[in-house]
Amino acid sequence: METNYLELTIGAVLVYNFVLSRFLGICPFLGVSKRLDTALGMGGAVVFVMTIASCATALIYRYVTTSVKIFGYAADLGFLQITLFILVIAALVQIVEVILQKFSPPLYKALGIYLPLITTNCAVMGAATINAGIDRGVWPATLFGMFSGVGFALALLIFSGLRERLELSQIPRPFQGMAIALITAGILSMAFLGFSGIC
Amino acid sequence: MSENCNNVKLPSGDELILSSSPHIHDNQSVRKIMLKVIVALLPAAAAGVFFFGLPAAGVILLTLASCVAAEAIWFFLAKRPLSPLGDCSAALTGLILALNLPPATPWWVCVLGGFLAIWVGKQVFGGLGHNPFNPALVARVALLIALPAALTTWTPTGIEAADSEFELSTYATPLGKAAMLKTTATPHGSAHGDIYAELATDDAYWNYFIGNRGGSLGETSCLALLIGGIALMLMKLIKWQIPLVFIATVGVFSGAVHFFAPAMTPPALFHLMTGGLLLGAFFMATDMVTSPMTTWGCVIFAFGCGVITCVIRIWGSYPEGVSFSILFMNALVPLIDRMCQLRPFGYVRKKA
Amino acid sequence: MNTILIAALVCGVIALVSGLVIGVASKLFAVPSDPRVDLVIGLLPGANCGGCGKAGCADFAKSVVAGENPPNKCPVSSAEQISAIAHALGIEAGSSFKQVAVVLCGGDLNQARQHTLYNGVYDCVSAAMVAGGPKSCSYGCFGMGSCARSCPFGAIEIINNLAVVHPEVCVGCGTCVATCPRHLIKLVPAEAKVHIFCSSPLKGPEKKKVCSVPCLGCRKCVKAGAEGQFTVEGVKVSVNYDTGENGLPGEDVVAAAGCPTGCLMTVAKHLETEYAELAEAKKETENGRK
Amino acid sequence: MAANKPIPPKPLSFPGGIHPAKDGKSLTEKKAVVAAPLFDRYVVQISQNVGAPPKLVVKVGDAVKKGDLLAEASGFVSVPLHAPTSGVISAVGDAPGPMGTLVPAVYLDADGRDEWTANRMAPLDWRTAEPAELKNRVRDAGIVGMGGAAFPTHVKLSPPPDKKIDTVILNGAECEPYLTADHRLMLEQPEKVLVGAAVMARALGVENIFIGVEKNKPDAIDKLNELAGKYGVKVVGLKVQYPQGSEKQLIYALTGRCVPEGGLPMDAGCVVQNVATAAAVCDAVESGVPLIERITTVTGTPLAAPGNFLVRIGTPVIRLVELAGGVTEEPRKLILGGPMMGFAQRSFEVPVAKNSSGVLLLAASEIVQYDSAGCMRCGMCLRGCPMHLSPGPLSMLIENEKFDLAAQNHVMDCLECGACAYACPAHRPLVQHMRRAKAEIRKRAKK
Repeated sequence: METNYLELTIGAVLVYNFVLSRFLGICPFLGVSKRLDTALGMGGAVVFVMTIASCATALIYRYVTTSVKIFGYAADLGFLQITLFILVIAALVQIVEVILQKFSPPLYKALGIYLPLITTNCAVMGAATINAGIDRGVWPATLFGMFSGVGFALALLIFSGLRERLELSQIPRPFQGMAIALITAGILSMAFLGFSGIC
Repeated sequence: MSENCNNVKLPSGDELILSSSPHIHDNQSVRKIMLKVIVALLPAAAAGVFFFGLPAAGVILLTLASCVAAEAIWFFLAKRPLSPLGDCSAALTGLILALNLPPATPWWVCVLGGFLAIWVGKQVFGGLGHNPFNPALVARVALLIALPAALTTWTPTGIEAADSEFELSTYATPLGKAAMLKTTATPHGSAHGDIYAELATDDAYWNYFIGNRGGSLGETSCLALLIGGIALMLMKLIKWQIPLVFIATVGVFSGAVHFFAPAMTPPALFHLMTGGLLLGAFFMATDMVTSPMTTWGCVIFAFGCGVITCVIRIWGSYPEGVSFSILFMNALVPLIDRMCQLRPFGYVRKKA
Repeated sequence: MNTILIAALVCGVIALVSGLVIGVASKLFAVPSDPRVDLVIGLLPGANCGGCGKAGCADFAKSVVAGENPPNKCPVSSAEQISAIAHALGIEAGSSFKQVAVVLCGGDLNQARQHTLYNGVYDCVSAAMVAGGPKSCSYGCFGMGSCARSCPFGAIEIINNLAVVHPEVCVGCGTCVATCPRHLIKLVPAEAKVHIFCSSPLKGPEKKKVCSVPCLGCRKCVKAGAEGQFTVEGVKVSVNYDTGENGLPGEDVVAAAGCPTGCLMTVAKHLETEYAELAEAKKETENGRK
Repeated sequence: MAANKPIPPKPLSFPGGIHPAKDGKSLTEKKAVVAAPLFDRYVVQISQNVGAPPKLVVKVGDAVKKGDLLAEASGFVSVPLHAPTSGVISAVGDAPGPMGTLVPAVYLDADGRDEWTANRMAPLDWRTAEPAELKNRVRDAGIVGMGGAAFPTHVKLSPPPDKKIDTVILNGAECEPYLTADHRLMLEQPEKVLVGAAVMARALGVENIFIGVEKNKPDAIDKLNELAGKYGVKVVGLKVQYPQGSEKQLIYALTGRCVPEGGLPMDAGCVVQNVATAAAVCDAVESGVPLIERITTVTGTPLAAPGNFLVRIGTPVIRLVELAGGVTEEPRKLILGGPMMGFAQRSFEVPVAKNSSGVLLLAASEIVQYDSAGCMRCGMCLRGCPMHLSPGPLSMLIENEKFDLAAQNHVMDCLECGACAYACPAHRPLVQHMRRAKAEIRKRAKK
């Protein structure tokens, strides 16, 4: 399959932005966007996990679930797809966590529960299943994973900037906290809708 | 006041006001600024009414009134005094929103837009100054997404309608006509080029300039918008960098695309004169609350607006990208402000 | 049958590889941590009030584990919580006594004269920097609520422009003491129920000009109370909170002293009067509106 | 930086700042200085300098003569205090201070004879006197910065040895609206100002002397220029722009040098003194007169006859209002100092201090009330700030008590000049926010 890489990247970052167009990965998007620096850290972690996870799951999809042959016995393991993906993603997240704890304890602390939650983050899983769904090659899938991660990081970055500003605003009490965050996210997603149709 | 023996009146000092310095102020206020911007928008509004007739005046008045009413109702519900209404910011939002609507917008869309702008765009964030997005744009984009039919039903100007060859059924704005070609995937570029050429004749440009073309209420007349916008720039009420860089970016970007691929898009001047570019560049991107505070921040902001506008116009599925681009860049303002923070006078870089 | 076997085999192999990688990584990037710190953090109240002098509970937990601070340095924890921490670490709990904050000013909007019109930031610290704020009394509470906003436990209420501490909510962390620009808030033993709600060192008549409930320095309370229950500095009389042999003054002293302005009273009574004043003020404004 | 090095081109201005439309100087700029008569009572605040308050050496009932010591310096950053006239100390106690709080003060009941003390300091010949001698004289005369800061002058004249000073700058900008005291001083007593400058230059061993005067005082510039050559002083006309008289901005305008962030003028090789301070130094050296009187502008539209007066330190403001013909309407604001940086007072009983360059009364119609409504982010404060800070966003941080972030955003560099709040269309009390943040951050730093 021939892939237009420009379309793939712009599509992944802007047009089909995971958070603001596909509405996947909302949990960490709302959870770790209170401060810009933690948002950056989380964005980096997600880019990393998504890239590696997309690569690994594409490999598994291509060489294990669709065409495994052991001792001459072939089997269609399509039903195992989700289980295997989760297994791989969970392991990856675990490794990221260990590394972060070692090299950036403050970030590790700031990300808190959201870091292990990347495991069950639908954005990562979504990237893997989208890739599998349209049978992308391993290389485009990795690229797609990476730029989807970049799109996620971009949304997180913009959103954390907005939230840092909102924190200084006199928001009416009923709208404080998550309410205003969701309203802002909604308006942001409207702005991203303008990119629809580019590719 | 008491009087002593020399008949000199001495102050009692009982009603002295205590406040921090400074004790004198520039003769400026939020209300005055808002009123001046409203006045600067009046030529554009007048042009809209002139070309589209009385229904346009109805849309303007109704939107304006519903914005003010929305703000008043909000204050009433929040049990707050109505005095902030006096700053005229709701009226300005209403006027800008009205100028962004088609001349024949149904009445209920106007009212809905007014409430969306004031409630969702502004008051939930804490009122004037706290809203990260331009309230009028929030309402306009929300309406465009939710009610595409109502927001894209264009009416011809009175002069166009009087033309004998006029066909109402296929009426579209100049940008709309250009955009139709994006979806028709004809490989013959020449056909596109012909239509673009038709849209970019001297006659057509004259019509765009004075405002004899379909489109949103306020964006028809380049002349009226330029009068208001330049007046604001001269009064230093808007940062001149924003409209200038915005318009220049759109000009250069679309010009470059047209130069290398004439079949992709009409020439630069067409892009500058059609759609809501001037209205957006002079009156919406420059909204104080939602634009960056520093000079360089404004330049980056306006550059981003220009690029995104062109990208949406040339490649996107929407014919017009000004509203989306400004809304998108509004979201980036906190980051831009952070990036362009000023260095204090005598700043010394700390040695690492 | 084959499918199941192969599925199990594939899962097993992938799990094994992942497990190995994680195992190696966690060995490679191991971070030494003291599990006791987490234990103590779990036992602390987690209010991060800073009353202990450390930046938050986690910091305090570290210092407790390191032996720099005894667990009872946390002013918020109850005696049981502290002994639980001490027990978990196997150390002495240290003895502590509960303190609460009290605002030693009784001049609310009705009682203390507002001399000038203040126009600016509604905050005591800011107001104090503008010509000493709006109150005529240079030693009185502004009532703009800086202390109430700084209190991590919401124990301070502003009633009719006067800050009042609810002793049953207060944990004695002392955040407000540092906040008050007039230094009117004191940490006192929780048993202390009677206070002199005035901190002005001025002479009686001068205070009388600006406030209807000042301590006039008549010393009736000093005579009524037992030896050492009150201290006198110049004109200013205050309750002696460093309890001597006679203990803190009780309600009997209030009754016996018959304070002419009523600035000597119990906390409960103080709250009660302030609420009454507030109700009255509200009624007045309503009447005014009519 | 040697003195003979060419000085870079002078900008005569600085980036930022504002141009107040109504400067109010016309009320008093043509009014010659009038010496105030002797009043019957003076209230002399004990602490009139930045640093350690001096130690009281008199007690109630003591009879003092004009120029007698009331309090002696209690440290290096401290200056003595002298009796403004002869009389009896009737009380020592609290008096309304310039910051609105009660401060300790000496109440002096004048005996009407106004006799000089027998221990009056002997005149010095500044051309031959040792620098150390001059510095001691400046301290003994109780001289502090008379432009508003009240920083002991002798401390500025004694820089640490590692700071090389090559320029003395006299601040005659008087950028504060309404005030004309310095203007009149330069016009009527240019010789004193120039001698004072020369004395300070000698004390510092510096030959480069500038006087910066805003161009809206052409008569003063001419007058100074006539005599300046004799003392080796260069008079420079500056652009009219507020706050031109701020030390850092003045140094930049005159020399093109920037004082590094958090630094002092001496880090740029300069010492800046007010012209009134220079005149006081001249008096102290040439005639041995301590700082007991100063020229103060008493102005404001509510006054019947505003003017410039030579007043004794400790004169209650109400006496000056009387001197200025009383009021024609009830003033709603009393300000000690100029309208931009002066302090609002709560009582007319507040006495004149060494740094009171003006007494300003404002009528109700001239006062714009502060409003804590939201910041419009219009950026007018950014354009006005001479220190290139972002007062609007800073005030939002401070409102939410995020002092750490405010400190990161350089709030400590704020001059409190008031340009931001002057320009703010939303009338936010920006300067008050900055003051609070600075106080909080200093408090935390102490911990």
